[in-house]
Amino acid sequence: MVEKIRDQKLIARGLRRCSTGRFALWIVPWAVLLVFGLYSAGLCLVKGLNQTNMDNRFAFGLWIFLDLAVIALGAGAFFTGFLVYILKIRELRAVINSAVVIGLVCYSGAVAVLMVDVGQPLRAWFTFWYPNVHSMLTEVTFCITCYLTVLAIEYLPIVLKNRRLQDVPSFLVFEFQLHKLTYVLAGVGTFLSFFHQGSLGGLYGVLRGRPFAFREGIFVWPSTFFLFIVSAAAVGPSFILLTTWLVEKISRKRLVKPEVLRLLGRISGLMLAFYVMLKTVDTLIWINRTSPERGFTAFEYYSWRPFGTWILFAEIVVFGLLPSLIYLTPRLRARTGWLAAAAAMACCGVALNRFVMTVQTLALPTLSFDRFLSYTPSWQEVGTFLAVVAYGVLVYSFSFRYFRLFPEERDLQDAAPERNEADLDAELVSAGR
Amino acid sequence: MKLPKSITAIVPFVAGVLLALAAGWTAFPRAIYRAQRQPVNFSHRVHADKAGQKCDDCHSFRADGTFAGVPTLDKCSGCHAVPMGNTAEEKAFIDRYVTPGREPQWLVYARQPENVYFSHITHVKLAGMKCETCHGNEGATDGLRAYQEDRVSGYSRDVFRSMKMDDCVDCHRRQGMDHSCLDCHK
Amino acid sequence: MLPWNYGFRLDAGHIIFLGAFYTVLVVVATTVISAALRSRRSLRANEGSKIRWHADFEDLPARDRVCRHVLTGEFKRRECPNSFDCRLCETHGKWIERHPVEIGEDGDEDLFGMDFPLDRYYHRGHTWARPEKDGTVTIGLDDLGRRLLGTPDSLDMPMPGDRLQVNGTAFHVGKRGAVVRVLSPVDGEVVAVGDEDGCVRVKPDAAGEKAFRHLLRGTEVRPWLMREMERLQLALAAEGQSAPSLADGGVPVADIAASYPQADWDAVCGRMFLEG
Amino acid sequence: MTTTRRNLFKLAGGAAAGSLLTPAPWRLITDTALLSENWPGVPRPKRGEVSYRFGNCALCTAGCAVRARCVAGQPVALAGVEAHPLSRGALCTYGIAGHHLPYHPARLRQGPVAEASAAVQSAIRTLRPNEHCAVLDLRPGRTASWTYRRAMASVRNGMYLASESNTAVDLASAKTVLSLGVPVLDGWGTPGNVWALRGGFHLIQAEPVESRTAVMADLWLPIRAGSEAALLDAVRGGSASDAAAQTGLSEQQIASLARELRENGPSLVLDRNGASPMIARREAPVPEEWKKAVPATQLASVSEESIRVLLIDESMPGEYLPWSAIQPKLTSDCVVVSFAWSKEGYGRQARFTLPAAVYPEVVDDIPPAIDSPAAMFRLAAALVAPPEGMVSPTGFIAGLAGIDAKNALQERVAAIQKSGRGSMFDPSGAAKPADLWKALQAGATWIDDREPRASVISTQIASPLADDKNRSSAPLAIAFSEPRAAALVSPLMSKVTNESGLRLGTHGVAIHPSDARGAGLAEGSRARLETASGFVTVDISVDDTVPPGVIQVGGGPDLQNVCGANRRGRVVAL
Amino acid sequence: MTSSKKTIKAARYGMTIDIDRCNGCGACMVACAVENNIPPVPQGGDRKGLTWIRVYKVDNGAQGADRRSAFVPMLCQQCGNEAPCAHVCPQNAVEIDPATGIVGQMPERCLGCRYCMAACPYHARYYNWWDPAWPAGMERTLNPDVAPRMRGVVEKCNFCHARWHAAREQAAADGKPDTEPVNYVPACAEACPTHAIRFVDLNQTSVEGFRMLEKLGTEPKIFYQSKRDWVRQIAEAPRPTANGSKQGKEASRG
Repeated sequence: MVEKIRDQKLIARGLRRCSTGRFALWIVPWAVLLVFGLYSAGLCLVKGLNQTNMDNRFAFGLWIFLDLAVIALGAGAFFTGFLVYILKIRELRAVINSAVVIGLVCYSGAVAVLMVDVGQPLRAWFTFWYPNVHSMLTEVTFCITCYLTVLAIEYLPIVLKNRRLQDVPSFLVFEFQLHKLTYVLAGVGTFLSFFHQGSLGGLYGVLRGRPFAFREGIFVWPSTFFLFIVSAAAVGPSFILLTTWLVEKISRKRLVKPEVLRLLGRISGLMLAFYVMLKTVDTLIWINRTSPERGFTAFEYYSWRPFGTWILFAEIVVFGLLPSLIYLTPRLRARTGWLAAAAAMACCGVALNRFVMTVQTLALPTLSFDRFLSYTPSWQEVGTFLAVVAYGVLVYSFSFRYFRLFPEERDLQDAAPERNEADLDAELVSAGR
Repeated sequence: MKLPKSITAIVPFVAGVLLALAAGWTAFPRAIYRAQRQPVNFSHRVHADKAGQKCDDCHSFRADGTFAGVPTLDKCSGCHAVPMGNTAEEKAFIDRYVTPGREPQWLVYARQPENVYFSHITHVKLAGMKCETCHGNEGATDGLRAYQEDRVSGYSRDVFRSMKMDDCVDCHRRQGMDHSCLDCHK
Repeated sequence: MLPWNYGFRLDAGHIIFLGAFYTVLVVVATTVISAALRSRRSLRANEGSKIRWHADFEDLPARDRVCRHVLTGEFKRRECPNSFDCRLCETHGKWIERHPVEIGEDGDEDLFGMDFPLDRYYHRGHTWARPEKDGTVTIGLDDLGRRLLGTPDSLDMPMPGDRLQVNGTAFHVGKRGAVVRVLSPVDGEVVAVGDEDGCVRVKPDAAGEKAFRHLLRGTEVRPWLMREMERLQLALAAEGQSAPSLADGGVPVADIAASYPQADWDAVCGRMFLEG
Repeated sequence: MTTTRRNLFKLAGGAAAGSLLTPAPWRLITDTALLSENWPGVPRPKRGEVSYRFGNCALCTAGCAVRARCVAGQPVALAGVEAHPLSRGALCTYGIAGHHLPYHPARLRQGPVAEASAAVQSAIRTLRPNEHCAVLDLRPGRTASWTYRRAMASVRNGMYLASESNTAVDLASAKTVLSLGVPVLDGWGTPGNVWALRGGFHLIQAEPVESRTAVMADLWLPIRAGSEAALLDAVRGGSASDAAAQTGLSEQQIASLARELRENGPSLVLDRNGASPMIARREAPVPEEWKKAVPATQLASVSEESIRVLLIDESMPGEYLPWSAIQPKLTSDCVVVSFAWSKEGYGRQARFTLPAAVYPEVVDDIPPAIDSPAAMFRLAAALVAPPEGMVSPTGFIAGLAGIDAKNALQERVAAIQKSGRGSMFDPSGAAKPADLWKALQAGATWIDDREPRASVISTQIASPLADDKNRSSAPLAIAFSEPRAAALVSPLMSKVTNESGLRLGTHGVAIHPSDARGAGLAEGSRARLETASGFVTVDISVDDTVPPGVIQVGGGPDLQNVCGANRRGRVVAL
Repeated sequence: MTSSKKTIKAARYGMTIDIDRCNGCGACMVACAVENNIPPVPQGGDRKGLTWIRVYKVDNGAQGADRRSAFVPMLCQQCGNEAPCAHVCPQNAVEIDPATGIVGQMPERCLGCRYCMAACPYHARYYNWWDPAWPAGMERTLNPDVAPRMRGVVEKCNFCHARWHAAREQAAADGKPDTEPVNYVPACAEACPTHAIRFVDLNQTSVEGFRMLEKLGTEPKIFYQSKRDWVRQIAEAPRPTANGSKQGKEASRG
């Protein structure tokens, strides 16, 4: 009873949240998952990466795929921030907090996994100390760490807005002042994200020894650099849309006005359409020029089961063109269900793209007498993967419970169904006379 | 009397800073190293008079150009089969090592990490460097100081003092002899 | 990364890359530091309560931020741009020049069965301010406020000598797990506490009409209170309680809290006393 | 000043800020990174003076000359000796890492010496007239072999079992060589010599699997496993048609093969059990007083259940006779003592297995290889001292007979020097050193002059082996294509066996995917290989270059022991 | 890689490998492991193995009697034109030594991110999945001129650079100037019983032969030679056969 009261005191005034008990029920399974994941990650750190099923050919596995996918999905944070603070699209302030939390979760998760993934975490700082500025990975490391810091700072006001912390005057004031400067951070974040989303694409695009991944480029960056930026920007809003929709369903509350979701959908749809166009052009160039020049005919790649041309089709058409069409069709966009579906497809699409770039690239042989390899992650790898998911859910759940992720939530819950604002005002006016 | 609030507010902070500074500059360096005594308190000066003037009289090169480093016991027992002086130190040395023929386990101050390749001959013969340049004036010392080992990394303190990679690199830069890591790593 | 590190070179790549990196670091650091400095400054200038009110006002639902003239029906739609400080409001200034509203004489005015004397100014946070002969001002909870809090569990009055700010906290009242910050209607210094129960005597910084311009008076009180009843009703409805409808002239009981034991009183009071 | 939580925070904050101005955090960061390169468990190789020592590899009778790079006396790398007349600087895969054997985890380190000698002596004392005390010598032709023969001469009913060792093939004069599954270019004979002579002959490899030799041969005839005898009959004038039926070759192929062997002579036929033609080879001189010794007996000619004591010297790798062939000759109460490197080979069947010093610890001579027509005398490189508790087989057996064989090697060398025969290869350069014994210890090789006309003896080869009882039931035809490996191989052989699958390990067998599927086996799974003469646990590798119905077996002693006498076997999943 | 002001006569070390002479005995692999202190790995077969030079068994793709095989030793091809690995390493742990043209891998700088392994088209880079462990006592046979690598770093062939150091030291002892390139032989070339592997200084001798995946433009310094057409074709782009048969072979045999 007592701690329930305390718990309630942490919840913003007037937001209705489930009881502490039910919240605990929701938390426990995820916590268990997290602990299991931490255990398996610990195994990898203590005993070494022989715990994984990666090998000399599959030097990268599930984890790198996870990093790329998660960071692409987390792009919503920077893109929404960009839209809100730079392009001043005020409607999206309804989801900006949520976007920041998602971004923080995704990036911190990715960095944590990277720490497990490298063989010598104790030397992680070498990359900063002796950087090889020509390596895409250096760019990624620098940008991601910086951006993670930025996200943490952006997350701070959301935390300080918590009701109990507001009672501390210095917190209150600092939150107020910091919030006024958020647009700077948003700008920096956009800059950083632009580069590391890109260099994550470049990561594979520059592999001159891997004609499947290699792309010609503009200036120092291969085309994948730009493809990744656009795809991330396209799928970021989708992911926010999807999460918001999910949270609404799970918490059975109205959190944002449907217009906001539609707006997100429209933005995502436009970007996606743009991406699909670029991707198609890039693929054509690759098939007809890049790959043959390096002695590989592109369709050889797709002759290895199970990676047939269907994967290309799925990536571009099913998970790219289709969702963007759904988004851009007003009649479908009006229906939240369709929006969510399209968002889910878009997310799958980007995940599939990252999968192809990482796993398929490594699976394909380059030497004529070498063989096609398949790889299934070990339970330790999967465990670590799940740890990130659980960690994300937990952080988000706590943030949702104790902080104001959706500023409009209270207004929406007040607009009691039987009497909406309009006739209320009318009545008051009449009463005033 | 009562101090103004602005002062009293920062007192704990300042205290913390001072505490940290004190610990970091005095206690830490002592804590990080483990001192070990050399098996025998060897006097370079005495031997410089009696055994040989130049370093490579004892620290010699082999035919294949490799550096012999610390001389082995037979070099010592050449003279010290029986006590030459009457110091307890020498007597102990003879009893403990010469007579049973046990090699004393010298602790090499300048011992570099396993992955470092250092060729004495190229530095001494080709580059014409003095031993003192890197080793300091060890030859004039009258006894052996304690060998200090870093508790964490296990490397000798002398390495951190004047034989870090950066020290090598600086000189190589000046000589224009910095080609790649492979120059000095194996 | 640093010039003395092995492998550091001043070629284009290094300059561009590290330049960008350090720029980002500097920008982020400056942002945080300047935020810190600013907040330090505003703490010094103890704008704390102002900022808190600002934040609370921002957090109010749009419907609760309407201009007083919308309450009176003089405007159709207007959201208050000055967080209820009409002293800063030109529109209000112009308006009242044309239709001035004055406080009435001493005497009890009964509104919806509640006691709202018209000889004083009312603050939208349910406090009133009554100018005294000696130039001081008495401030206290209005009747709806009293009924909301009923007999408080805790009462934390200011000390004589404390300064009060408009929309800053006048005193705290605790009721059923809710601790309510009662907003002060005037700027000034507390001279006496509790000679009239639950009231504070304040020596105002400024005198005259301008000092009270932001407060409701006379004919404004009724529509405002009507609106407040609506809000109360909404707040209770939001708590899943059915409130006495105004249509049948139902009178709020002396201790409303007591009659809604299930309601989350914290939330209700929060709404009614204009807290975030 | 009160210690409020707030003040504690301030204190901590101050400490954190202050520590940044001290070396501590930075030094710790550096140190942890250094720790990661100085990681506990990463061994530190011992430094010291580098020296080179010469010797000869004792892993097989090729006895290739070896130059050992030693650091502070400890050999750290082996290489061939370019100038050596026979081995010509070549070392095989096994020999190149021979210096690891003393540290092999599977090495035998102690054994029941006292019990063994007691049991043997009592058995000898109670020998019945028709019973024998026999020594089985896996590497005949050594000085040690002479010691055994002398010892058996002075032991009642002593007997010395060994295969014929004083025959050789004259590869130099051959124009055409037909190899029936012999790894001619992969460890047979003296690798360096064979490679040097390779240009001189036309190599035809008749073998079911495309072995390393088949890859390099001028012609590879993929015959059916077990049809070597038929092919040989055909080329010797038998009917080509049923040979074709058995081998799976076309009659034209067989005909042209026969023609080539006839016309492009002199031709040479090699088989895992011998060669044809072979030439008799003079043995290196031995002291006169040794001549009072028992002759070598072939196991086949020993009557059943007549061996009461069997002393097996497998301390030097050699040809393993299948146990199924040995067992019938033993009495029910036979005392079998084996001197071995490990439990491999006969260690499993022997009652006592005594640990013997391994290469490169042993001081022993190496008999000449099959491809050396002239006799040779060279000593195995004794580069490191054997550990405690090693048993010298010669010492043990000479002790039984009460003869003194401690200086047998010196005596033999003296005899050689006295004979004045032969020439000398000394890696250190001296042509005819005054002290042959010293020179030999320093890695020199004494090479006998070739006889003007070596008598040619035609050995009958590809003899149909002891027919399996389970031929019908055993689905897989056995094919050897790996050279015979010693009981122990360097742990680093995992590079070629496990880490690349280039070779079959000492317990490796390869089968076709279809057979693997049939037996429910997958790459890398363990299985049991069963033949008429027993079973052994093997590591399966699935390989579609192995024809269906064939099992390609590696060269380990266990595999030799179990498969040596059999043509068919089966694998059963464990 | 830092610039050098002192004018040294640089060498460009390379190799010619005559595939027609290679009988796949594997002596080079063992010799390499002995020379460079490469530990035997406990499990993982050829996928987690450590061997700086690996002999692959390749075939002409035919089935049955007319299938023919050959053995191809693959080691670091020491790419001459900005090696893919050196280009991608985030912290300069891979360097090309201008004095020898050797692509050096610095285990003590390596972070273990394995990006270089993904970048290498020849799969010539190997990762230490385990702590290096030798059977008890066998660490006495380690070569003191090469530092054993720790777990979690990438390693690869560096043309037995320790031998180059030794040669330099000998040269210094003999009073030769340090600006002249020295001659030495890596372990694999020394061990090859058929002399299929030859070590050359491409600045001094011109060699002919084909190189692996030449179209990638990595300019390898390993030249392969063969008289057989189908063997020369293996250097070209892959011949994909999606059916399992081919894979089965290489799965089992290098």
